[in-house]
Amino acid sequence: MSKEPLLSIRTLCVALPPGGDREFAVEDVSLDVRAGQTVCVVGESGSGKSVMANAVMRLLPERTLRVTGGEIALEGENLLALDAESLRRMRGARMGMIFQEPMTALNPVMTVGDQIDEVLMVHGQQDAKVRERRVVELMTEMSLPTPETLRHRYPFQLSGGQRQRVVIAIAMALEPRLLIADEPTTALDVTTQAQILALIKRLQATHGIGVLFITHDFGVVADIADHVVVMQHGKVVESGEATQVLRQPVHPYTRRLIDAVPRMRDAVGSAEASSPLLSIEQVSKSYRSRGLGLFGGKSRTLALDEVSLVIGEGETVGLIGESGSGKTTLGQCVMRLLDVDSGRILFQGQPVHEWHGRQLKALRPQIQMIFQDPFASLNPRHKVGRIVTENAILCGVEKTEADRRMREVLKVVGLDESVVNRYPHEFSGGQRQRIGIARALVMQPRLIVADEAVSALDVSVQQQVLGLLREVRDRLGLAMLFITHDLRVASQICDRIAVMHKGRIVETGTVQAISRAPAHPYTRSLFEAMPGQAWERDVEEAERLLV
Amino acid sequence: MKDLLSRLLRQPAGIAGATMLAFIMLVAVGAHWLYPGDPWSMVADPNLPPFSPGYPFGTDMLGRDVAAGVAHGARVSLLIGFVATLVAVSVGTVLGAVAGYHGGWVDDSIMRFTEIFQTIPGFLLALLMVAIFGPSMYSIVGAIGVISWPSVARLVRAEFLSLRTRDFVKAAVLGGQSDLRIVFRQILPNTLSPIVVAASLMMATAILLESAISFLGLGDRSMISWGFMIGAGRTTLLQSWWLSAIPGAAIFVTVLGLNFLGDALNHALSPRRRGHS
Amino acid sequence: QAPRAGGSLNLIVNPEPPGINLGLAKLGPSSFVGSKIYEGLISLTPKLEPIPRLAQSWTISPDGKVYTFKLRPGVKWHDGKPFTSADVLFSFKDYLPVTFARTKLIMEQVASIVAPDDLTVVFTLKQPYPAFMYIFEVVGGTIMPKHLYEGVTDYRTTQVNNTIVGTGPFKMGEWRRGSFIKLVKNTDYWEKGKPHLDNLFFHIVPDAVGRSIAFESGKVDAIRAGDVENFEIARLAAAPGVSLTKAGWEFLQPVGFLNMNLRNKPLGDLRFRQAIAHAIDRNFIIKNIFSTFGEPVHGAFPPGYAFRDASVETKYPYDPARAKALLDEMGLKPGADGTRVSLRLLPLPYGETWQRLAEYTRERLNAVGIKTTIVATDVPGWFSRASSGDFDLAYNFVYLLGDPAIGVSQTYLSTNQLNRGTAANIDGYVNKEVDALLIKAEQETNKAERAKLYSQLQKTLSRELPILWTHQMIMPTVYRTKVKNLITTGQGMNENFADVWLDK
Amino acid sequence: MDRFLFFGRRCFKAVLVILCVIAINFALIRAAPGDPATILAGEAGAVDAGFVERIRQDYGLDKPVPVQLLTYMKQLLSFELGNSYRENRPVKDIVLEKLPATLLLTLSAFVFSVAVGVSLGIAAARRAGTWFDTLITAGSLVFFAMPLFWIGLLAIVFFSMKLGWFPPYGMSTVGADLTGWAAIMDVAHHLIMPAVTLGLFYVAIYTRVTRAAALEVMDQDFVKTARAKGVPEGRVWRSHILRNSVLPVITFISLQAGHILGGSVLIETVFAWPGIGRLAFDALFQRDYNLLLAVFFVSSVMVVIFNLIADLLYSLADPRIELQT
Ligand SMILES: Nc1ncnc2c1ncn2[C@@H]1O[C@H](COP(=O)(O)OP(=O)(O)OP(=O)(O)O)[C@@H](O)[C@H]1O
Ligand SMILES: Nc1ncnc2c1ncn2[C@@H]1O[C@H](COP(=O)(O)OP(=O)(O)OP(=O)(O)O)[C@@H](O)[C@H]1O
Ligand SMILES: [Mg+2]
Ligand SMILES: [Mg+2]
Ligand code: NI
Repeated sequence: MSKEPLLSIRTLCVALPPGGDREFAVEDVSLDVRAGQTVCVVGESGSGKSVMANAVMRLLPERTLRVTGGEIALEGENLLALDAESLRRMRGARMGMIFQEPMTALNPVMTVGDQIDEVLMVHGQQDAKVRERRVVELMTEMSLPTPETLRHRYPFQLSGGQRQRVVIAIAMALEPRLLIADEPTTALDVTTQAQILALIKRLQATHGIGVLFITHDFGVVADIADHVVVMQHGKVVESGEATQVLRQPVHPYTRRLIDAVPRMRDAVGSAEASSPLLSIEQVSKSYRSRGLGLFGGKSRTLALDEVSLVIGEGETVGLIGESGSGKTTLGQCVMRLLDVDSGRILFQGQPVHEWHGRQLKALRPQIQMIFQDPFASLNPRHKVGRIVTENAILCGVEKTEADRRMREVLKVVGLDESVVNRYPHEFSGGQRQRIGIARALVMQPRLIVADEAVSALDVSVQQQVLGLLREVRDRLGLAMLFITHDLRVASQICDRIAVMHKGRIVETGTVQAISRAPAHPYTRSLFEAMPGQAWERDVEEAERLLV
Repeated sequence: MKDLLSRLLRQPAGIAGATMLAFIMLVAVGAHWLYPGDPWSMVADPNLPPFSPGYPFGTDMLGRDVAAGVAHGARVSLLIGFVATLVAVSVGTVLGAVAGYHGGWVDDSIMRFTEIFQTIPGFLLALLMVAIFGPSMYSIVGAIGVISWPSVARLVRAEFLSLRTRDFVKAAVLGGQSDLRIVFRQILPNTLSPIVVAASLMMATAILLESAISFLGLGDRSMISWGFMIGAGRTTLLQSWWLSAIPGAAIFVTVLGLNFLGDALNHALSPRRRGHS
Repeated sequence: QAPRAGGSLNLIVNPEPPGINLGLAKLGPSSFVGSKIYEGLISLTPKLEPIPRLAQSWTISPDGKVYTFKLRPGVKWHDGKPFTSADVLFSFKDYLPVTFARTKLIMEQVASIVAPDDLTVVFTLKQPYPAFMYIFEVVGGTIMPKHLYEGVTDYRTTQVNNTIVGTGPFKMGEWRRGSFIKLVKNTDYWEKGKPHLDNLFFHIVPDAVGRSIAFESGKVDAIRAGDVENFEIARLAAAPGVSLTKAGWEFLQPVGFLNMNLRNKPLGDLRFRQAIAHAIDRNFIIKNIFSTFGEPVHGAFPPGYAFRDASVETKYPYDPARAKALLDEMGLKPGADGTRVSLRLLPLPYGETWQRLAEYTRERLNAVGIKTTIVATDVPGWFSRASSGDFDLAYNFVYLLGDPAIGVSQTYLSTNQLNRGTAANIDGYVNKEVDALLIKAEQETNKAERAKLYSQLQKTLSRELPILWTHQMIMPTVYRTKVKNLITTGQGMNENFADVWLDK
Repeated sequence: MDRFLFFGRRCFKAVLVILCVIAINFALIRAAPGDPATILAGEAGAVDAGFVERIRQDYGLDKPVPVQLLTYMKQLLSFELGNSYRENRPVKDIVLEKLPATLLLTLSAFVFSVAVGVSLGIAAARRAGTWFDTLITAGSLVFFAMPLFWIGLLAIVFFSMKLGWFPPYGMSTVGADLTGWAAIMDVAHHLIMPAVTLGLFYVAIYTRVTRAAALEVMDQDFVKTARAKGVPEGRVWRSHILRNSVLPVITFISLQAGHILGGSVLIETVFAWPGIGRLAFDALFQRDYNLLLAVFFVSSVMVVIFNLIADLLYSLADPRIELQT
């Protein structure tokens, strides 16, 4: 490795517009990225990671976010002093960037080939033939299937992983020295994430580029980082070799972050049998989507294919599977938000899948839900008090009784009573999720369905909410159907997990049992793709040695 | 609410719009006090130019005070704009809400119905209706309402389509709430801001439509409105320009005010307020 | 000054006529354009004496029953076919009675029409009818080409009507709908050396402001009364090189009035009608609403009309106090808000001027405690309400058409009430004496006797006030002075324009 | 293939919509007081008894309205629109005579307003928040806030009377007998004022829609990606922001089609433009049922075609859109 850093950031300060929660988005940040090195920047949401990355690309909205001090140098050239044209030449050619959302990072009305082509063209390659060859070459290099046809497609016709590869192809087209990746895999599922990470690693190895990688996933950090920079409130609180930071974090904030990372070894699974509360028997469900044709030929998606699953009293069952495998659909059938096409759903032995009207209304309080997006699940126009008690009152609970329950439940979820007169937007994400949980609990349900209930939350908040759910569940003896795509999260709370793949449940069992010996190939690939396993093993090893 | 007001008034457009409308409203409310009596009465020599003593806006062909007409006309024009908007918004909201919430064949048939009304050139339909029921305040208000509701219905439907998939609606379903309650208590309040914005702009359009109907000679002759004044005064454009220019200016100020206010509201209510203001 | 040949005359026709086949369409715009293409047997001087057109001469038998016309020889239709007495016969026997109600009504008086030879036509009446001559002017008595209609059964709806063939000095040129109608010189016109003009253009401009701008900017050379609002006339006429004339309406002679529905209480009460008459200031109307283009009238026969006798008229000067007194006398006491009685007023939907007249009337009537609401309608609504008697008060005007037998009778005959058009007796006025006078006078050949009868009629009518006559409409024509001979006869702008020429 | 099917379905539905439109209009028109017979009678001044009845019979107006509607629909199926009562000619001829003028007027107005509106909107968005932006947004509103006919009248007074730049009315110079190129230029000269007046009103709308859309698009990641690629600023605006901002404009266009036809009634009146807007207005006041229905029919078809074109444009501009009905 050379001594001279590729990218050098020195005491960078970016001011926030007046009236923000703090003065600087990024304050006194210094870091170096050397050729062939991967520097990971971690930190909670809002800590200034993206702002820093955009500052390097000089892509900050100048009217709201101004660089007020410091230096950014790429191969010794001061980026902050460049005029617009030199900057333009630099972008794409000597530094490339990948953004988080592969869908929105591509122009929806331009074919992906054209978008790769454009970067070649604006940097001086006038020969269309040459460009075309290069586009195909790049796409092949990114392991995109059939580049010849794929390049004529539009972004929406590609899968998330493919789109992200196109974005990387654009960034890599001119073989820049520096690649900045701002959470490039957060929107992807684990298997795809693993592929993309492998791709970046390979490019880095073959081209010897420097990578500035932003993420909040310590598993990812453990897998790819040479160097780690931890940010909090716009400042760098810790920085060092990856192994150093991950194994012996110095700063309390870093320690907190690392502790919050869920680990498989904490799995709480138990296979104790209890009497069944909910039995799903051979349930199928398909969606009709209107197709084309003169009289609207319809096409069907089979979302659930003869699914069977039993949840016992007080048991928590995790439903795991990649996006689109039918998890949400199953949850909604259980909650009777959807009617099943065939099969039976028995709740306490009652065939609730047949119920309608009054009967259904009586069932409602017994099965409640915790939603993925804590904000979207709370009516922004209603005060918390109303949100929490409204349903209970409508189900016939006395107003005073509902209020009493609410106070009790708020205490359980750790919220102050003063919250009842506030609106949802006045709360943080974690608090909102607590409100959502309180709303479910006020109904005194027997079963709670949690659909990706913690996926939208920050790791540290995620940890809190998971703890809360565990506690509440144990205290009230609730059963739970816990839907997630994150194996680690599932391992924290589920007694058993069921793995879904293409509308079928391919495997069920305790987390330990499945992780030790996955029976189905899909389950195996799911476990393999989980990032940070080596690190987790190391940590476990170290801890065992300590003991 | 207070928050909204302050956000509204933090924008120049909001201040301008509010000021213009407040002024016009003040004139409308104070018309009886400013110009007591009947604005139709012939009080002075005909065709006095503006700034004549006692008649700042001059008089018309029959010696009626233009200022009194403008003041009283403010009441009628604002009323027509308001009521027509109310009609359009209520019809449009109900139909849009039902279509958007219910979906399926109900949505389909309501949307076809809406399409029919959007396919007929609106202004012609309005003229036809005014001709049928005779030019009167009611027929004009009704006609403007009839041609305006489809856009509200589409707007509300689109909002409902997106809101009904939101989790808080599911939460309400799980709480056993009835459809009616969900529509009116959960979803509708959340569509209020786009409706309010649309309504402010629609009111402006309604005032303009009324003036266009009057221009073509189908105005209500028993109510003095700005539209009527322009319609009646436009033939004198080359002779006594003020007869149509002054009510024209009044419409201009009001419509501009409503548009500014609508813009400002839009801005104040939109969630992505950061960045450009 | 010798007439100069050549040039185009630009005029405005408003509104655009539905058709210019004058045999079929008789409305103002159609007559204006059609009268250049078609001709009648006669035309009329400003004093309403007949002038030869297609008829070269005529005789009326002493008993007033036989009218013999000698036709002009050598006249050709625009398609080259000769014009003969057969065409006259066809027009009056077959065609016009189907297409034009007035001709049909008058033809009921005719016992026979015969054509002894190609150039002679003889009309024999059942009883004398001194006004008979007036039906032969171009609009009422359009002569239609028989040869085009061979084999046609329904004259009103046949497509042949769209073929415009007349005998007049101008031929159909081009009609670009919505833009203009162009007529071109008939080089084969029977009067050698005429017409002087090469082309006539009738511009179509739907908006009143647009029309006055059209004249002001020099695009057109003349505007007819009603094309622009009266108050614009003075300004337009004041421009250099522009003249104004009030002549040319002697035959039509329009009179404005307020119809009062006598069937509705309290309009049936004479005192109430008198009160209304006293409540309205005719001079104000003329001066401020019609911009001085009008003359006050107090009876059914306006100044200048045949058989007028102003001495017998009862006059109703503007006197609100008197109006109130009359209402008090009727026992119509004002209520708390000053209202004695409420009425609906139907304004004439012909432009702003008439609307303003209604607004003015409403104010004046309100002032004496007659609460008046304006019921606005469009033209068809007005026709429908007026002719079916669905109104209390309605503004209206009629053309007096030269002779009371044609222009006056229809409005007062008790036998001619509803659903017979708006010039009929829509007020529901029933007076046997008036009926008798009207019928008798129509057939009286002795001029002095006739005058006496009409004098009696005027006396009764002005006393009983079945209609409130407001003013005689004076119809100004504004034109560029370079246009010569524009208005020379009693037909005014409905003359055939063979004599019109353009000075440099 | 998809497009073909899409067309088939759309046309089928459009036909249904148009039939409903006609039925509604038919009922409405007949609800209006007075019918062609009263008008003919009214205008004739004096008539004899039975005259009105005879005309009604001639036109079949004495039958019950549903029967009349049925007859009309039957006629329509054989593309027969009937005769104008007033002009006594096939309404098809009358409408076809005037349709080109309206198409010319509305399309020019439309092209003008979209071109100017989109450019102004993009220009404003590019300098969002500056005085320039404020000026454009407020400036475009000025015309939006004035009654259309009023702008027209002022334009005539100012540009024709005072400055003499444009002819005050009409579609061509009467009596000029121009041919070829000169005739086209003559029409263009007459077209400018009415088209611009009609267009100005919509400029404000398109400016706002474009500006709002551009502001939204501006913030999206793909614009950042483009900049990160080193795409020059001008190209970023042209091929990334502009292309995505016109999408909502297209949606709006189809919503505006009916409006712009309505606006042409006013413009055609003010500028004596011989189009179907004015024709409809006249037909309405003459209760010329067949003519009025034909105008409604034609304008509805125009709106439908317009929407169809807009949808096609949309699907071309936005590959994500599957053609749907
Ligand atoms: N365009 C902007 N205008 C104003 N403030 C901004 C803007 N973009 C970011 N900020 C603020 O700057 C701070 C840092 O934001 P940044 O996007 O860098 O966080 P982050 O670490 O990337 O978080 P995340 O993990 O959620 O992406 C935040 O307080 C944010 O609200
Ligand atoms: N309303 C719907 N209409 C049509 N198809 C649907 C609908 N909802 C879901 N699907 C389809 O059904 C299948 C299962 O979807 P589901 O939402 O249950 O997946 P999921 O496992 O919850 O995925 P994710 O992890 O992305 O939430 C998918 O193929 C999806 O595209
Ligand atoms: Mg970020
Ligand atoms: Mg899901
Ligand atoms: Ni090195």
